[in-house]
Amino acid sequence: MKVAVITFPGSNCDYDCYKALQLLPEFEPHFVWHREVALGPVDAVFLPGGFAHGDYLRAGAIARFSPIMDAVLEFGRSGGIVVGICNGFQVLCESGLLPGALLRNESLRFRSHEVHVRVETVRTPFTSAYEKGRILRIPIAHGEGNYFANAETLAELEGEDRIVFRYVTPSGELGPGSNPNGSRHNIAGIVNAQRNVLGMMPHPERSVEPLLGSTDGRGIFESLAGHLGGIPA
Amino acid sequence: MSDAKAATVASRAGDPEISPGLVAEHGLSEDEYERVLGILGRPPTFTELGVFSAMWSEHCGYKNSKRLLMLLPTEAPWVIQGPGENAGVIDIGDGLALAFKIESHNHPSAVEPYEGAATGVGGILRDIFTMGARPVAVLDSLRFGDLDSPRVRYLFSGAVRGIGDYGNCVGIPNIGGEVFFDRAYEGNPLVNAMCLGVMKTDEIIRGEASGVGNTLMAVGARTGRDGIHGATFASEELSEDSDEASRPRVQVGDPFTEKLLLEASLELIRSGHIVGIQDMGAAGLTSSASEMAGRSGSGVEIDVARVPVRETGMTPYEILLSESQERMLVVARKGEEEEVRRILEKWELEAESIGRVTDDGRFRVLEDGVVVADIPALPLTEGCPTYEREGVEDPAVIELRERDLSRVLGKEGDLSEVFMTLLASPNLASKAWIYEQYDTTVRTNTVQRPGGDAGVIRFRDTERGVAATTDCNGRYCFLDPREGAKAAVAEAARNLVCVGAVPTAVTNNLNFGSPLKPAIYFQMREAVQGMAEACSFFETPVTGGNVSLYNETGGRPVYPTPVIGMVGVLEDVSRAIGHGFRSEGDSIILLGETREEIGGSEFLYRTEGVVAGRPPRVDLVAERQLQRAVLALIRDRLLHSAHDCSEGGLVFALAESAVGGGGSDGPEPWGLEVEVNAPFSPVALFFGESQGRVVVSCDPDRAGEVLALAAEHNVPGTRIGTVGPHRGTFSVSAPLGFIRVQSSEIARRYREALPALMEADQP
Amino acid sequence: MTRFHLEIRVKPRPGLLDPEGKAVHHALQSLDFSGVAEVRVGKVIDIEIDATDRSEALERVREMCRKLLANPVTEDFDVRVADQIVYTGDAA
Amino acid sequence: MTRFHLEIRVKPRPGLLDPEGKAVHHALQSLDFSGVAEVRVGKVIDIEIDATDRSEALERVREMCRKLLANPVTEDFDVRVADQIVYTGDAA
Ligand SMILES: Nc1ncnc2c1ncn2[C@@H]1O[C@H](COP(=O)(O)OP(=O)(O)O)[C@@H](O)[C@H]1O
Ligand SMILES: [Mg+2]
Repeated sequence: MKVAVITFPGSNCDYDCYKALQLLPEFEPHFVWHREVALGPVDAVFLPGGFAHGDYLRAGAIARFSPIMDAVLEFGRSGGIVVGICNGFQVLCESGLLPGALLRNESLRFRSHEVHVRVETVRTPFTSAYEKGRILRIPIAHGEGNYFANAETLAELEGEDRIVFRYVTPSGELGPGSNPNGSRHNIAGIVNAQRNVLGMMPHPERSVEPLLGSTDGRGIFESLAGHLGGIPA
Repeated sequence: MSDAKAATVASRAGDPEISPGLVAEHGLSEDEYERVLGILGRPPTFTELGVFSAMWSEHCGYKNSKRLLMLLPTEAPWVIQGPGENAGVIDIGDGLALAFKIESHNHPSAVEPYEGAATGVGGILRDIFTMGARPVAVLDSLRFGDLDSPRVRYLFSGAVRGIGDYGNCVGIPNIGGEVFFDRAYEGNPLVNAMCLGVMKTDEIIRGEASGVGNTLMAVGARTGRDGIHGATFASEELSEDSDEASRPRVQVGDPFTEKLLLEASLELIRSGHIVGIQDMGAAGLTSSASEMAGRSGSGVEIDVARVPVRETGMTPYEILLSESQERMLVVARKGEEEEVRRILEKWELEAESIGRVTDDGRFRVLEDGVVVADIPALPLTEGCPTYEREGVEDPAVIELRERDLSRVLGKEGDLSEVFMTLLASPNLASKAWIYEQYDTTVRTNTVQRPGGDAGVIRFRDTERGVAATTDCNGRYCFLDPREGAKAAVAEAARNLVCVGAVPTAVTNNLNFGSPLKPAIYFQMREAVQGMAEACSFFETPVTGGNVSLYNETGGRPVYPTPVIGMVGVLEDVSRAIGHGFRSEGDSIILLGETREEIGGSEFLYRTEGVVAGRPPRVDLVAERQLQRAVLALIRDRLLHSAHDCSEGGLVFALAESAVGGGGSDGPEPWGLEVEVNAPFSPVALFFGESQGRVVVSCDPDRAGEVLALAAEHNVPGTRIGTVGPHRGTFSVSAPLGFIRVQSSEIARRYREALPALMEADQP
Repeated sequence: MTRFHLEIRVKPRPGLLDPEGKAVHHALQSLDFSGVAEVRVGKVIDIEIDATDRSEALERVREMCRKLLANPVTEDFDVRVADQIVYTGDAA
Repeated sequence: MTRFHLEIRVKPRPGLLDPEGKAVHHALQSLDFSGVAEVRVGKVIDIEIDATDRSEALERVREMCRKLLANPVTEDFDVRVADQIVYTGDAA
């Protein structure tokens, strides 16, 4: 299946996503430069991490207006699989494909270390390969990952089982020390109402090889491969 | 344009008259000015004076260091590019070449820590990718005053944020570095940044302006009045009012533009449309253009009126000397300028043709067609006078070194309290507060993150990896520059072997005070000789580096700090190991010999408030044997962990292995039961910083093999204890003293010390 | 065509926590600045723009705010020429 | 004691590169907002402070700017009560 990895000026995890996708034979990833206006025939779109347009003004604020974004919004709204990781998540929120916003970390400092996140729902094309409640060890690396949404939106996300990952302690609790950036409800990742668009701050593409310390992120790619495999092309 | 005509250059309307005062302001001595007159055969124009002043500054001209640098070993079969280019390059096998270099941004960081440190990272990244290599890792080596000063906290946190924000945005992982806090750096912090880049051996390109008729193009950011005379500035002592004085000099970095410049430059280089490329770094357009001409033996002619500027009314003097960041000088093949422009446009960058390569060996500058500077390139770039200064050791230092410390060695019995106090020292505590502000895993090649002995990067599609570290203990160098420099090289090599890498080559950053002071020049000479001796011995040639002098405030120099940046190769990166213990019951073995040494130790500084005594002696032969032994042990997969003993001594090596990781994501700490036997003071035994020691752990059933292999290499090895349970007791005992603490308590202190100091003024 | 200098202020929506303001507030206290009741940190954006008249300039800049400069979920903005408030509204 | 609401504007010193302003300018152009000649991005800090009188409040806040809120090397600031400029200066 064809996967488009969008490269914005300032993206710096595009290659990492590309390589992580290549680890599964099902995927044929290719790069799409942000100035393109069409996606062509693809089964999924990845918005990688980095600092699109330098993250000036607000992370993702300028990138969301890149020419390719109209096609991405279109693709996502019509049910296409879209994954935004870190900066990609920020772009998705700015573009309105996902609700809420990502504010500066409460500490005001860039945070780069491994975190523990709990798989809150397996009812998504991105987590079906995990068992619910599984605790993943995955790195974060961001300065603006503090998820914010108003009360109604949060209630909606909770009510519709759309919170995919939550920051937890190594033993799986929500207690003190579990939340690296001040996110509401410890949110690390969410899906849209149709459940085809995922945004997450941690970097699963950095946790797919034993040599690099953790393979906990693989499940996301495997889930996706399974899901897309099930869809007749 | 003929040389006859070049002989006369009319002075430009509005430029100040050349006067002895003006010459002096430009940092040129009378003899140096005489030399300028000789080279030109006439008085310089104001513009030319600025050009000479920058090119002959300490920073560009290496006036006071060149003769010492010639002592360093620079050759080995694997060296592809030695000193003299933007960065050194070595062959690391499998057709891969590694470009690496370290650079200082001390003075800018003392004035504006955030921008100063950020632009320091920007500069070193450009040095790497202008060689044709893709940057794959950065390290940072920092020195600051004691953190009880709010100003120091401001400088330190600003510098760390600057380094992080820049490298994170460009997307280069930080894999290590060091930080050291001591009064000596109070007014003049040191901020050195190192970068590693990878390319195929045939992709190397050099900073040469060759091919008469080829076009010089200014690429990247526009030119403003930033950092004018930064090069000279970097060569002056910081005056008390430097903040004021150097205001217009502050350069602001734009990592986003840097990222575009990085991608565009690599694409340009691969495209074959250019023959040379160089960063407009220190002394900006002046040094890049004249050096590119100098290297190729050709000449260049540029018209400043064609340089894209950010501000109006800029003079040739300003345009030539501006140090605006994220700019490159590119030499495009004649007729291929459009292709070059197209590649840059894709990356949303500007490119302007500003001149051409000539055959007359001159560095000629026009303003709208009118000549404003016309200088023979080689004398300008190579003709800077170099000096050998008088060097005499400061008697006060001799007195300190010879001081009798037997009293402090007297402490005996329960040393747990001392240990707990030392754990709170920012020099010994976890550095996670720093490196958790750095992206360490972007590019998904990081095998060992900061926190261990050395960072490790793998190379995709091969089994290879490379390890890198920076090291230098300024106190050792202060007390004995020669031994201190040797120790720095030895520790760097030791850090590399502890992860399983073969030490391969060195870059270095000489941070010293004013070379005009005999005591300082003595330090420089001794340190360079010590470095040369150790580098030759370990067969780790020096392929480049940087010199930063005049690191003084109010006449007080920093410690002599010759920072060693060393890289090492792992043929099978999957064999790399870390410094943390791996399982309960493992044997703990100490390799190397402990001597009764306490001089220059962190223990002395924290408990007695003094920096005195003889620094630990370096036995190069023993070092090499130890390092070969450790490499053999790791190659044979006999070890679960290895960690070198450095600041804090044996007990801290043990504590760090027990805690395993300094960060928010650190594992559960291990307990341990260790017994060491030596017929001398437990203080020296626990906290002495004897060199040439490594703490390893292994499966108990393999301990015999480990000891045997060590013996084969003539390395003293002792099985000193066993790894205990998670959160167990940390117990180290010696005939005359002991330490007994809960490992969880150690982990807490170790991890919280630096944040506690820094967050005094944070929520 | 006249050149207008407009100043935009983009501020975190009231009630919404403002980590930066909180940090500044705390830092001020630790520097012994007493009597500070509240601190909020936002952005000020100065724009020089050529337009036929003032209301056109304003309309264009307000449009910029709605589209790009302010985040409708978290921020309010106002625009003024020189120092006199000409328009206030939230980005919604 | 009265409570004063002061507004501080901290702006990049003229002549210094302002990457954020540059990026926003570029973005506005690619969004076809024409006629934009320059963009500079700074900070606006709202402070509520209790003081005996307005001049004391101002003096305290100016002090905060010099000590903490503005970077003397790269930024200028001004402080005003409500909307009328009361003090202008750089952080020196
Ligand atoms: N400024 C820094 N940036 C990144 N990593 C750092 C920095 N300072 C220290 N570290 C990391 O913290 C760990 C401890 O540093 P140090 O005590 O100097 O190690 P060593 O003594 O083995 O050289 C090392 O892994 C080092 O890379
Ligand atoms: Mg060290």
